[in-house]
Amino acid sequence: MTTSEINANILTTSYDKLFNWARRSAIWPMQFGLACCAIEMMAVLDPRHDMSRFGAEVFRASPRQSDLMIVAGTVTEKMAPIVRRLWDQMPEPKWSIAMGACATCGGPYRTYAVTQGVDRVIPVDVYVPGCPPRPEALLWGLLHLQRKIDRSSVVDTKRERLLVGRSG
Amino acid sequence: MANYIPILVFVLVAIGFLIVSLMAARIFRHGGKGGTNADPYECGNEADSLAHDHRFSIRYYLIAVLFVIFDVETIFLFPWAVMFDRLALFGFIEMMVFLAILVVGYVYVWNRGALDWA
Amino acid sequence: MEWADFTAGRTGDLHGRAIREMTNTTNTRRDTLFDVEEMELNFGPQHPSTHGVLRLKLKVDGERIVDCYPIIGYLHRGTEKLFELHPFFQNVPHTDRLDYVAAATNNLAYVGAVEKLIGLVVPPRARYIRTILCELQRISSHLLWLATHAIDIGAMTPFFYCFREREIILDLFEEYCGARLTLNCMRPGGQPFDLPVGWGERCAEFLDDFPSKIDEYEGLLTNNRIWKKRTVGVGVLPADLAQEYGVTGPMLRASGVQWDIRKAMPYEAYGDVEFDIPVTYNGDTYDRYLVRMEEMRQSVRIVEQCLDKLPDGLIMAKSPRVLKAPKQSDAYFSIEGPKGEIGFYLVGDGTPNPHRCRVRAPSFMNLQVVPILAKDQLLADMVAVLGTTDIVLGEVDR
Amino acid sequence: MEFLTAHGPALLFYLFAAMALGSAVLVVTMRNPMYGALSLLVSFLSVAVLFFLRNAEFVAVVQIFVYGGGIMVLFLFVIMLINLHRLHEVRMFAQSAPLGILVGVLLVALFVFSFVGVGFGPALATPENMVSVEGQAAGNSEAVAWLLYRQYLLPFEVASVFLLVAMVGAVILGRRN
Amino acid sequence: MQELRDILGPTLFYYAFSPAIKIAVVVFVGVLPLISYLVLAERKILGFIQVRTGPNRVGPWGLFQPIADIMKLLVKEDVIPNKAVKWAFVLAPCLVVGPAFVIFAVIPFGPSAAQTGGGLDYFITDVNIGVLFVVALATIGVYGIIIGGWSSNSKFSLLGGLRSAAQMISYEVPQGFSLVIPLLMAGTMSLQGIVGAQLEQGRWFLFAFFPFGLIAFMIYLIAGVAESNRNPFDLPEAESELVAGFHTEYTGMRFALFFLGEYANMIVISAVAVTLFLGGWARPFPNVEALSFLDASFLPAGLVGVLWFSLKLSVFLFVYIWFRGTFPRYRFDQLMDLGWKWLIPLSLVTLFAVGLWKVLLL
Amino acid sequence: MLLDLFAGLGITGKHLLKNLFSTKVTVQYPEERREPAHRFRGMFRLDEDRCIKCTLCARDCPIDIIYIDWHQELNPETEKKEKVLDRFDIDVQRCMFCGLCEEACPTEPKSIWLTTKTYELASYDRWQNLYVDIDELQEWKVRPDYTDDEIV
Repeated sequence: MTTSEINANILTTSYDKLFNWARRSAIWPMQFGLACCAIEMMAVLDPRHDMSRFGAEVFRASPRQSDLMIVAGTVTEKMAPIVRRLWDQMPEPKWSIAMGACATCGGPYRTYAVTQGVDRVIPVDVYVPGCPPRPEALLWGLLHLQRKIDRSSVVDTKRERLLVGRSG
Repeated sequence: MANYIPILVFVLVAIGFLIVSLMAARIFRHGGKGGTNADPYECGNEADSLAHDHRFSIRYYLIAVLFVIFDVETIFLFPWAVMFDRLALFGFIEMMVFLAILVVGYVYVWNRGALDWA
Repeated sequence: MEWADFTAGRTGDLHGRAIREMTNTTNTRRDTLFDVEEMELNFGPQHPSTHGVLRLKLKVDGERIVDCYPIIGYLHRGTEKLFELHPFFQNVPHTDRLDYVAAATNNLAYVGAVEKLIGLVVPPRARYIRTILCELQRISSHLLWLATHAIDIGAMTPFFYCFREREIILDLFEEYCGARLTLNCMRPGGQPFDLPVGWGERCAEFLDDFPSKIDEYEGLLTNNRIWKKRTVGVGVLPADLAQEYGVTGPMLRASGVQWDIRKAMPYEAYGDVEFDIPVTYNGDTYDRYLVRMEEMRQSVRIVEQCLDKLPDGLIMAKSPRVLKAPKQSDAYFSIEGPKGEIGFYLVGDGTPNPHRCRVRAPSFMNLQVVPILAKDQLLADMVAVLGTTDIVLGEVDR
Repeated sequence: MEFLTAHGPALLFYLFAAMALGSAVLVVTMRNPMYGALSLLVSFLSVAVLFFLRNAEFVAVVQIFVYGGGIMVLFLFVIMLINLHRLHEVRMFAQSAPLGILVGVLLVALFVFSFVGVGFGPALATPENMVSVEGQAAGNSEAVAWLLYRQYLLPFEVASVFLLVAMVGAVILGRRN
Repeated sequence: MQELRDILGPTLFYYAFSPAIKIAVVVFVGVLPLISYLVLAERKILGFIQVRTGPNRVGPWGLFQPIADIMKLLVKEDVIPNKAVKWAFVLAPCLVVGPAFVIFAVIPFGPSAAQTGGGLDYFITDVNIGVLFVVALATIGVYGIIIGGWSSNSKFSLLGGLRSAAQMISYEVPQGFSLVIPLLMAGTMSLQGIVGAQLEQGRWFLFAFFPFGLIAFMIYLIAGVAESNRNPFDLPEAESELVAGFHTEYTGMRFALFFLGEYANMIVISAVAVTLFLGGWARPFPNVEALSFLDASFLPAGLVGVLWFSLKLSVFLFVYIWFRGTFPRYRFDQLMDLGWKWLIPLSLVTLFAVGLWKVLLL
Repeated sequence: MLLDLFAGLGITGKHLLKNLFSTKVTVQYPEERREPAHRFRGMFRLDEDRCIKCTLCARDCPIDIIYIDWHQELNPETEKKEKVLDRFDIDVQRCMFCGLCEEACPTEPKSIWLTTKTYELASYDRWQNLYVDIDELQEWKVRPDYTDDEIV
């Protein structure tokens, strides 16, 4: 099915619109900090930046209840399988943001111990560079993610594959 | 008796609500692609043992037994309180004797350290 | 020789025994009706209260912790090796990422070591600026500690209040050096920038306001009976044990040992300012809390004095563009970071790169006592103990 | 509709009586004690409904309240003390079967004797006297209170002694050696 | 059986079309938004306490936030851990939500038709054993939590489930004792009757037998907060210790049901407290003539009652949220100590004192 | 009695009341933006005309993410040999924004600088958008909105 065909189907689009709206408006991130970026991830919650405005302040400690994995910090080779397992334990639909240089590509650490980018382990939806990124930059990343969710379709299997069953 | 019919209705409505919401979830929910790891969560580690492989502290159990005893005690208090005016002094003394005997037990339990946790 | 026996022989019986008990696997009797068996519980690496990627392997009996075994290395990034690959000045940004909530003190410890190794004399204005930055960093680090510690114990609101003030400090940092967290704000030989116009006033404004904010946090916590119940008498660290394990910083001072490098071996501008070293004697979680709260107040004092006394002049020592350490030289320089003694040991070999760099990370030392403090405590206490240790895994694993 | 309005209570009675009996059978036959405990809960809740149908609302709620709590204890007992994974190794009923049969026979005898003694005439507790105090209409709990705290004073006080014994027993049982 | 049939037969038919059933449906439909907006209120109020704004992007002032949350949970994949006991895992959230909802049937939201002189009954039903009914159904809710914790077969869940079972049953005892005290004062167990008694005596039971009414209220409040697993007693789901406690493994709609159950319990406990101690739907100081403008007689009397009830209820719910924004969390043993060593003796003493006082009055 | 608990409630209550009517702390981010400080180290910018191709920035970069290639060319106008940049790439995804390159730059004003106050760099594709070449470095602007196809 192509994009235009889907658009032609009013039922599908309104269904998509409704649920995409819900999914983008209630992104619950996983409480999961790895390194420096985790501190800025916490700062996103603080009174000045206040991620709760987007309905996304519900940091769930259990992957089972979270929609978004913000990989905040250096993923080491020792940590990578754990990141993967946590990602797998999250229920669909789920998204991930690679926050900071380390998660994006290993960052300054081109060493034996560091995984060169978390996208070697899990599929990444949005990359937020910076070391660490400002909280605003992460919020900007979140807005990017919302845009991505908006354009996704619950029905289109092609897109759905991109959203969900991607293998690392 | 008639007063209980609405409660029955409520029970049915509650069950209905549960069924409807869970069925709705079944219809709308994301199918998943089988990639979800359904192993028990253990902070990202592979669990080397399951929760059901273990037995647990006896203290919880003791609390539960004591709870039942106090529960029965509470049950006796309810009708007594309702009829307090008609039972009057007699009822009061009667209940206080009842409670006094139980307070003895309570003090014993306390003294034996069954209420201590640390 | 068993590791436990080895340590026991070396450092006295007290914790040798503790370790031996720790490494012993307790056997359980399955046949008796009411005996319980212990359960192994992985606490971390992804857990709300392990402050990063620490993994604790716990043996629990119901809620009681029988055994606690920390597993580190989930954030090992090979930083010390990286140091050897770069010239001295290029390593400053890497030090930011060791203890990432206290970049300025890390910078100072590193550039101090380089200056000692090469023999650079830092101009007084730069020394004062460094002192100001370090003390602001101490406040911000303690604020972050308080925020997370309070969340661990279940009070969520202090988190937001602390972050509100921390944002202001980060603004000051950003104004000074252009970054909020990973400051990269010092160079061997001095400071890269002078203070911006009006920075001093804005800083003073914050300092005027801040003590009342500390009162607010204390109003929420210090006298609160639940907070006291959760912290008083929990995780008591005796002074001798603390010293034997090399525990430093507020943890040591809460145990009654008055040891602070700022006083003992004054560096930068600390010799010129007046301040007190808060010491308490119970060594429990509550005392550590009190010590850190008081340290924040003292830091305010220090910064205020530094701003008053700030001398004019150069901010950078005259130094060659490429710094080279003398052949076969070494230097160890340590300062009092927010978490304890942070020190860098550098070996020079005549090239622009350090031959070897080793970090004495306070978090790593402090983490060592956690298993001992957590033993025989309840699960909730362990969270409090871990929170009060104020570890940063970037520094522990390096 | 006609049928329902006419036979509603009876239908409810048979429904819940069947549930009570069925789940009671399950209690004994379930291999997993956890399931057994849950069946017991269902059984007791059904009995509570039966009480409701007989106007004994107080007793019905007490049934939920006390037995609900009691089964909680069973639950915890199972979770804490029994290793479910080793259960299949244990042969449960074999050695205590004769005793069980004996107790069962005694129980049946008791029922028979009490029925023979009382006779199969009209039941003593009618819906009316469950909701009256000295002939005046009142709530079921009032009626219970009036009987319990006047007529059955001694059993009531003895109950507290029983509870005391239970407390002591719990402490001794739960003591760690 | 014949008598029963006489009573039941017509009523069954009658109730199927009676206004009470309509109210039941209205209440039921009303309760769900109430709960979901309570969640939003909590997030907003916590936001204000914590000097931030809280949700404000989803719909005007964030008003659609709860809808988005629920819809999102609806589309989440449903995971049943592969080592879990499946039927129990599915049953558990239902056991939490069901009883909490059924309790709403006996809550007197407003006066009866007789009390306002005709018109509607502003409640669903009034049973003789109201208080006991509430307590008994709350017991069943505990099962949901312990079964949920056990069936997940995850260590954190099991610890959380056991914790909460121990906590909830421990606080049921002082809660029961403290509930007896207003019963002593009112002489009835019917919730509507208790409100009536407070009207009759012209005082809230909070102030009756001062200070014992107040003490009983405090005990009930503390026990109630503990019963609903809220801060400072939110140990079963203590995030910093047990990740998410008994619902660690729950996803999607099942998790939403647990969430719903917790907030429904909050409302139920607050509603019972309002009825028993704060005069229910009666206006403050019902005996003071000077305050009769509070009756707002231009509105239907029943509606005014409902308004007063909701006002008192929201104050209570606000206190819940306020607590959450302020207090640290108790430790498990301290929680038990508080329940068993403080609240139980205190409630027994209060019971004795009120009884003695009443005997002396007789 | 219980005063300690009420003190805490007082503090939170005070804040609640204060903030009900005015929330000054929160910046409504996407609409309002706080201007980063003057020295804020954000996205790079390069001025090719000022650049003297000394490659000091690349050499001082601790993680070697600046790639510069140049060759000498005879300028037909001035008849002088000049260095001409072939390539000036920065791998922004790896950058830790330490500012050492800017510090190393010997030109005055600096020909590479980070004080652009641009930090909104989120991207769906790190290779396309976070690996910037000389043209992008010279006219860095806010990235245009993604189209449907780019996201997918």
